[in-house]
Amino acid sequence: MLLKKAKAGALLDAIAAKERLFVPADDRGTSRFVAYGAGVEPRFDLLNTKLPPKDLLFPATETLYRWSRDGADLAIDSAFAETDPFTVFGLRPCDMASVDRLDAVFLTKGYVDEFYQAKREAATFVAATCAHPGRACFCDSIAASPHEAPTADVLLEDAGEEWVVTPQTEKGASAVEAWKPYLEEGDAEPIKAACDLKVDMAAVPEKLKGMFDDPIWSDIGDQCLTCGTCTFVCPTCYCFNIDQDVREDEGKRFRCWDSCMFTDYTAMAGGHNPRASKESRVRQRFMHKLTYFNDRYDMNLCVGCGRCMRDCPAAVDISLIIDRIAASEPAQEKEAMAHA
Amino acid sequence: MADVQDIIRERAAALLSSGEVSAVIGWGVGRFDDVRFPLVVKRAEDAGKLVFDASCVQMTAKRLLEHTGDGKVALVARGCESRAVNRFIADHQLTRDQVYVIGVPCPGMVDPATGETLKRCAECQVRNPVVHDELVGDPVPEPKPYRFAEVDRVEAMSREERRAFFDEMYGKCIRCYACRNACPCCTCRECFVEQDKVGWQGKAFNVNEARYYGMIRAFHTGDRCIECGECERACPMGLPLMVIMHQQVRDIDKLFGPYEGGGLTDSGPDPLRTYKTDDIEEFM
Amino acid sequence: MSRIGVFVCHCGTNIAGTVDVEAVADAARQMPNVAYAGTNKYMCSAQGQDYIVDIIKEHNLDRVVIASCSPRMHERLFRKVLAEKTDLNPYLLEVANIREQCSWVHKDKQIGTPKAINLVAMAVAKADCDTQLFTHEIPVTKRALIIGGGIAGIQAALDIADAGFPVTIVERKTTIGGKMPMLDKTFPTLDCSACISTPKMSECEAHPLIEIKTLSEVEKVEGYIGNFDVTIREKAKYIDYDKCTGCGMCETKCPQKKIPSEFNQGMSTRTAVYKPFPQAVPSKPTIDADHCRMLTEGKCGVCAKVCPTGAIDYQDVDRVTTERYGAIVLATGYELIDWTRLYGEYGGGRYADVISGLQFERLVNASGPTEGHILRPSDGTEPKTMVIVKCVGSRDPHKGVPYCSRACCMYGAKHAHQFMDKVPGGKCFVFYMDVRTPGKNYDEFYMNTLHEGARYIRGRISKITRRSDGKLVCLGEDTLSGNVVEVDADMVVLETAMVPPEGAKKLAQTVNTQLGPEGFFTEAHPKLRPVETNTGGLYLAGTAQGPKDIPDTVAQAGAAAAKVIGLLCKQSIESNPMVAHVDDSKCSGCGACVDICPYSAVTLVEKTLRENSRKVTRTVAQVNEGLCQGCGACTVACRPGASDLLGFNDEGIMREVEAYATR
Amino acid sequence: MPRDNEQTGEFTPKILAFCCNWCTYAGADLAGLNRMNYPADVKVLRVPCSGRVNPQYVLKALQSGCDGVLVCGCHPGDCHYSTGNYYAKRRMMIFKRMVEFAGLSPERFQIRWISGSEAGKFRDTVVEVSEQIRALGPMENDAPSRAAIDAVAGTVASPEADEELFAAAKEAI
Repeated sequence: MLLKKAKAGALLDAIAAKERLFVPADDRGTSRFVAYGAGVEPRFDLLNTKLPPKDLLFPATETLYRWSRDGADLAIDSAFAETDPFTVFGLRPCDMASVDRLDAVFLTKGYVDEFYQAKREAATFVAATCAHPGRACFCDSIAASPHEAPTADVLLEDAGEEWVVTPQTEKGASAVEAWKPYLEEGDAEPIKAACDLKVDMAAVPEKLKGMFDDPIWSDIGDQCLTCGTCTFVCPTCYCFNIDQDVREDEGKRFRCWDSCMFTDYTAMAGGHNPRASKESRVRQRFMHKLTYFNDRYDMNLCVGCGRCMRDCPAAVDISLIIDRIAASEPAQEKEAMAHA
Repeated sequence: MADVQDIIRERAAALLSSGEVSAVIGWGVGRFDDVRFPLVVKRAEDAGKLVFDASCVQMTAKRLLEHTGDGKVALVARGCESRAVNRFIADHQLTRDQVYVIGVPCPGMVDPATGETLKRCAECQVRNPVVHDELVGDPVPEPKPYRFAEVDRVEAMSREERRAFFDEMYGKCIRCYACRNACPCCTCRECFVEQDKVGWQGKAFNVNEARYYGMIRAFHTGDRCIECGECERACPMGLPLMVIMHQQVRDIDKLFGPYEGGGLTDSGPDPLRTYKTDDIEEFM
Repeated sequence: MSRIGVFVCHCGTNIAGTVDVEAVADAARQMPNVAYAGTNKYMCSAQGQDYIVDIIKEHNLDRVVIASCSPRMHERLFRKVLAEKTDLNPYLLEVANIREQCSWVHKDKQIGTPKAINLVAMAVAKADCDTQLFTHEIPVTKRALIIGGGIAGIQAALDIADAGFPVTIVERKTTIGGKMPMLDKTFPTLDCSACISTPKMSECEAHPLIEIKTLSEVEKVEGYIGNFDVTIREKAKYIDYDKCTGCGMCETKCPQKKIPSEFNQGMSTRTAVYKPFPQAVPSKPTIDADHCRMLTEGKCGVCAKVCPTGAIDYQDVDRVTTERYGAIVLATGYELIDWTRLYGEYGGGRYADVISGLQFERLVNASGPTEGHILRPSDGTEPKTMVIVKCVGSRDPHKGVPYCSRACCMYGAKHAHQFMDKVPGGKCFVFYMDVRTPGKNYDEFYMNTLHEGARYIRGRISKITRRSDGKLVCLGEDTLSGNVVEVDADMVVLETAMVPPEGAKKLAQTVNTQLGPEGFFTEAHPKLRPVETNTGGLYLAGTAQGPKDIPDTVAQAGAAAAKVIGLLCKQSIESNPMVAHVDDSKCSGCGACVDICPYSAVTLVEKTLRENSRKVTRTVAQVNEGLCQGCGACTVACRPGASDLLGFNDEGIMREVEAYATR
Repeated sequence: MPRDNEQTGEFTPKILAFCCNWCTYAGADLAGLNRMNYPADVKVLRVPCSGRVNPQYVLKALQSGCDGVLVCGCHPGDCHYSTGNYYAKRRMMIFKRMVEFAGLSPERFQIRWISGSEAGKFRDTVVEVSEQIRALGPMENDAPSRAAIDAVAGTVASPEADEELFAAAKEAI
């Protein structure tokens, strides 16, 4: 099955007619996944959007429950709601890989987050492969591949003028079934691109375990502003805070994105802060991305999308950090040398 | 600028090996050759990693505060960094003898994305260091370009349009606090947004909370702003943050002036920390 | 989770008339943290107070909101009730003003009731954030310091000392007394000035509780009300007062005799070792280091030879001492404006016979250079025609000062009277702008002068020239008739303006208080606190606060003394607990609060603090609770909110805002 | 509290007045003493000094439901703490210009000096401000029109983004 890029518009209109559809597009000077509709120009040429698609499943601010008080009686009602089906069309393999990470966090290990689950089940993900990975892209050496997205419901393989359309799940199959009128029979040779930028992750998760006190962290600390940019543009960062909005006789509890880069992230009642220093915070971020997460979910929390490298005000470059870790001698050897 | 870079490297190596300073703050090259980042060099043999050219977009002075304490620290300072040094001293965050300023007259930096002069440089009023222990390279002319064009544009709008302008700006803000962390005026140990005081800064992400953060931060820094534009440069969402800073600076100049901005000297008091009994009266 | 009790007052019908108090109580019961709400006819009455006390105990309330009249009316009373009759800290109280700002300004309950509910909700929200506050006992050092030894300082010193408190007078001249002993007679009673002032001077000297430090100045003042640490520099006198008997031998033998006498306004001379006038106190001489040949050139030493007790000590040095005082009175007096600098048209000092009022006082004074004969300084002849010019410098914003010096009209009249009294047939012209005689028997005195023949001409003298025959031609305008007047005078007396003494500005900074635009010390309130300053424990007496005549000066000195005695009577005073407080952990030591504090109550100090289980030494702001008056201006300048105002804390105010806004 | 009067259905604004304890608050008390009558739209929040009024309170009030804010203190020169209102004056002059620059209707944030004896001035100020705010209507009316939003919209404005912006704007200052 082929989808001519030129004809994609008609298909999008059809999908949008039946459910909410999100496509990569420019948005007032930035770019993100926006609801398709009048005036929206999809940007399938964008490598990846400035803001990741994670807010479609895990909104920046999400109300958990509301309460209202009438004198002595307190009424509490959950803000949970089933979500209508929606389609995310044209996300990149790295972003698809990020959804796998979020799934692991919110749906596995015996804990299921109903708010996330409702959206996840309502979502149909249509991934589009990358014909020309960007200079900051390194997904294929850390988490994914520019030309495949195994967990996507539908895969669109870039073949130049058209996409080769392959359903990969039941949801995908029924979706493609419905797309038929807009698809064409025939074959095309998908472009199997590879990233120029490579990292060697092989030994990194293990090595990191011995690098808690490595000077690398203070070096990164010197460079880093510890702002939250990387965590907010990261498609996999899922840390959140729970806070409340209290009014006179009503209020709501909500969760909202938080960042391990912020000092108040670990601030404790009584004023103690276990991660008061910059280096301890950056260490936590990379340890989490490159080893702690692996221990629990057996995958890297970095998908190599390159967003953090692109937007960091201080040009902190995770690929360079991985290189440096890969190049460092394992802790035991260091100790051995120390003893020698 | 190549020779300037060489001198910076030499001086850095000399200062470090002589033990006069414990670190030198400048710029290094990233993985891609158009990428620069704030580099803190602590060993003489690393001095060669320092670079200085038209791509050094970051205003690095904020790093000073993290390294003073373990001896004197050298800072490669252009006009903007040098004003930041004055700012720190005036705010009692630094004493002059804790920093060794390697002054570098600045021709203005180039935005790698567009290839044009970086906006904060295009609005720069002080290209030559206002304070330095030594000067590398010859002083450059001070064109003092008009920096209020954006303010004029917004002021010319109707109230509703101005409101819409700021709604859009704060609507796009992701509250990463990069502007705050890059700002030489933001030297609080704990920012007001991190207070758990009722009603100070809500954690939710919406235009209201972003506006509360944005405007209060702007007010907290308005009468001390050195107009380096680093907040705007650092903003990952490319928000025109300087418009509200320039607007305040201009108002302060009009109302309590003459006032050319903060950090030109290392002593206060700043405009909102003082008063004149004959200040303009408009609240009768 | 606090337990707040809300007490709504009917105030008879004052509140209940336009506010449904029961409805307010009902609404209050629904408010967060409110454990009880009730009403009472008169909450401030004994019965109402008991009601509050009983309910607090019965419902073990930990906060109290009283909805009644203005807190400016009864907040103190209700705090007292909590303090004396309950275990509750008196600052866990909020007053909602539903009378002055609600029931009295609204006509019907439809409007008054909901507003009252809003006001109560705000008070409840704030009360929830109230914290216990404790007043500190500030010990009071039972000693007073008087800066300035003129009649104001002397009067204050005597009053305070007579009440049994030790007093130190610091006087920068060689004798106390100030200007009063220089005057001849005082209006309106014409009793001899020296005769009534010098006894008070010697009374001071004799008083067991009064210490006099002449040739002394205050260099530094630290601390606050009840505890001022004052550093005083007592300049070298080169005479050992313990040995000196004041016999005066040195003075008679001193070869340096040509020094113009300050006391006689330069119209006579004195010696280098001298007493400014016979009744000076201390009644012992000092050596004028600038003119003594021994001290300037190292030769002479006559006084040392003739001194029978060997009291002369050329090696004498300044003595700097620091002592603690409970209260300070500023009685620094005034100086006369230097008219010679300002009024070229009056000769600018070139004509010997154009003299100041004070010089005239010396001329008519029996102990003065002419033994009381009015003689022209130029040729020693008796002037037949005298012109008195009033408001020289006063009420002249362009050349002099904008204000009226208050005493000139009266001593001008006195001078006219004295002249006509001492020079039979003498003619006296008084040029004036207005004649201001507010005071007991003042106008009578002025009228009397008119009857004696003084010619009052309304108008300023525009020019004085000296004719070859020595006559002073005074050209002026009679603004009543509109005619130009020209008077040929033998002598002209200028009644010059009172101005703050040199050094007042520096002293203001030293004692940390404000000066008004004219340079006189500013009182705490022009009507209700005329002798206090904005700095606790610092009081004003006499012309230091503004131009005055002697009666007003003495009266004010007594008033200041009364305030000081009131303070010193106390064993200790209660500090105001509603002061700024700095949270060290949040303070970055930027010093914004230091710049802003009007009381210099905030300083930057090095502190060793525990942070993240590590000891660190940082510079942080510290508030001196004795000096802080609780305005809170610093708290707004503090960006992270490290500085907060107890009693009006950020959280409380924010909660009040939200309680209203979100309701 | 109902925003609209049940009987008349007319809009009753919420106006918060920060008043310094020594001058304006006393002036307000005096207005009561003289039984002056003024609208109940304004509620007074007592602070020791206008120098205590943090602009954060003002912004918070306007963001969380107030339709207008009034800051009152002693006349310059009469401050009980001698200098507090001079600082307040400078702060408020700058902050007022800033919020107006950011699109707030000027009437919604005002500053006045009212002494303890100026009961009449207090009454008149309350009447004046209340009338101005009633004319403006609730804070929601400050939100920009679609036309204004389009006029300044960055690049392509997605309708959805606009909806968000519009919704947000409605509840924002």
